[in-house]
Amino acid sequence: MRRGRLGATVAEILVWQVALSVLWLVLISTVDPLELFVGLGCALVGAVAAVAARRAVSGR
Amino acid sequence: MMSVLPYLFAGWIFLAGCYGLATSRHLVHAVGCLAVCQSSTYVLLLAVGYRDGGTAPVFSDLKPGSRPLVDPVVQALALTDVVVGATVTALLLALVMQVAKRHGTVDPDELSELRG
Amino acid sequence: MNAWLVCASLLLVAGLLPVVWGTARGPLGHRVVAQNCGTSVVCLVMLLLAQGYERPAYTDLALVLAVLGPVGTLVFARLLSGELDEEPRWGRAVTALTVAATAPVVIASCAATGPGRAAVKVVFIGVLLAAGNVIASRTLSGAHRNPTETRYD
Amino acid sequence: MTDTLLLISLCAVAATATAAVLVRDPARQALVLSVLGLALAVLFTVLQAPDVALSQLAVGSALTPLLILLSVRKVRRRGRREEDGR
Amino acid sequence: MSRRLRMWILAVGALGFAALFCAACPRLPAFGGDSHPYGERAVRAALAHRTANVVAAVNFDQRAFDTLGEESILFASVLGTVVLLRQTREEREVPPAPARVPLPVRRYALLLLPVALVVGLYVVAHGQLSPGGGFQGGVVVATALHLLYIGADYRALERVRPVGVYEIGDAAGEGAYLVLGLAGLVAGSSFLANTVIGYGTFNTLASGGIVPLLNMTVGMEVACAVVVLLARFLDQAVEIEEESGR
Repeated sequence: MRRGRLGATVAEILVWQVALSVLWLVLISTVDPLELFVGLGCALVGAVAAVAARRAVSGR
Repeated sequence: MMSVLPYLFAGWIFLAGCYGLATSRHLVHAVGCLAVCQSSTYVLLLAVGYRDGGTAPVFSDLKPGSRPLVDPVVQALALTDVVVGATVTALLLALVMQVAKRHGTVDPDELSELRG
Repeated sequence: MNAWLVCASLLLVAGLLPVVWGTARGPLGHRVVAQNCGTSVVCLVMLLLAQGYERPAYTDLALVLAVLGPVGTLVFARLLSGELDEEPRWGRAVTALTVAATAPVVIASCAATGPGRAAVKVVFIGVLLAAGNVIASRTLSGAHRNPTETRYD
Repeated sequence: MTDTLLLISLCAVAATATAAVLVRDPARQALVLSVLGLALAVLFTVLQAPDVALSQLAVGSALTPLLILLSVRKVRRRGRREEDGR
Repeated sequence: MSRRLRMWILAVGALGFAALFCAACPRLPAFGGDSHPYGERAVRAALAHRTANVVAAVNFDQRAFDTLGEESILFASVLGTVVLLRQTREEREVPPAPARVPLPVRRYALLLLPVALVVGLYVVAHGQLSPGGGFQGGVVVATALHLLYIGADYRALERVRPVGVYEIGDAAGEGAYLVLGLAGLVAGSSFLANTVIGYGTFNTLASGGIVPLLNMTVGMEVACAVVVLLARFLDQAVEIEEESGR
């Protein structure tokens, strides 16, 4: 079961990261490789925070 | 008249803040009045730096030199002022909590009598 | 005569001054609803000023306000839940009015910015603002239905 | 046009500041202070200072009210216990 | 010092201030005037270092030392709050009661938390391009974290936010700012000089040399400082109770 939960968590983080990267694309004005790289990093931070928050609230 | 008006507004806000500070009966209310006093300095600083028809000195969406600019140095000062104002407010509120814990009251008038 | 700035000043006079009046007087329930409405009015004014001054960079202001404004109102609803006495009759109407006012402003500034990511950004700000406004006002009315409950911590 | 906009935002800031001072209850004053933050943000945008307006929005809309309300809650809780104790 | 006497002193002081202030105002440069000597020089210096946001250039490039002072004020204020609001002997820690928050608010808070976090990081990252910077972004990030307290209850927030890490982050931000300053010294020019790193191309994320790096350290420090500040206030207001004995 442990591996299943880990897979679910990673999948959720990836979903959040994709969504937040799209949000980053909407926010920035000029698109260049460095912006995308920084955007993916920030989206990853946001995704991890989102999953941790949901986990903390649901009490698991 | 228009050339002096914003400065007079800043003076009015400062006086209002001082009045509240002097006549406050609750220390947290006094900290709020101090924040009002502080906001008068933002208004005065930015009014000094304004230029008619000027725009913000931020070139992310503007070609440098295409439009007259407002003074950025004053904005940097006001920015620092806002941040320090927030931290000072937090420290003062922590002090108010200590006063309430030590003396059991937050009314400045009662506090002065406790010294006896 | 910049039409955007005229709309911005009209919205300021019609929106912000009543909000200041509503926040300074009356029962606590009215004041928090007025503050919630104030957030939306100022966010819309920011969008209009961004168009009026032809500075797309100013939309970041409206973005941060659309994110943090409703959070401020939720803070009030959460920490003053014990004292929120009765919600004003016109509470729902004011929220509906502000959400209704969001639509034309967002559509107008989208039309002005033309197709592209900037327009999507403005739409995102409008959606965020409207959602925050509705959630905050529902929390305020929700807080009245069970004020006798134990204090939230 | 910008003069009338400037006048309106200056009057809004002055009115809100005066209201913030005249409201005696700290919890209600936190509400008026958050509206004062909004009015100041509009004034700073009219004075073409987006950075200052952004920091005033970030600090004034959620942080300061939260700090004030938490300290009011702590001070009031202590006060109420004093009455019960006496 | 009766209250009436204090009112009189206030009235005299206010009238004196008003009179002097009204006398001084006409001497100030007319509102909206065109003489801004420092402004033009600041814009020229910022463009020389290819920093698009001149306010960030003034804050982190031309007056970086003053910003170091302001960072220390922030650090000292958080330190003071932590010392003042610590739990004293006669206080006991009560676990916060789980709060009942309506479902839409909880879902809204959980949805808004990552969005607010990314918006805050966007404001920090583009500090030297568009309006924004380390301070504003840091406060937005810190407020985003506290959506958990608003969306759920203090227990959920405490589970996600270990205060020790943020205290270290606060100190690390201040330390990183100093190290970047020393890098200028080591590279042969002066402390906090913007000559160490190339200025990159104008209006891109890597432009402005040291400005974006200083922005990031300030963003980290302000975010961690505000989280620690709010943690102390929340502990006092929600958790720490007086001993009922007194």
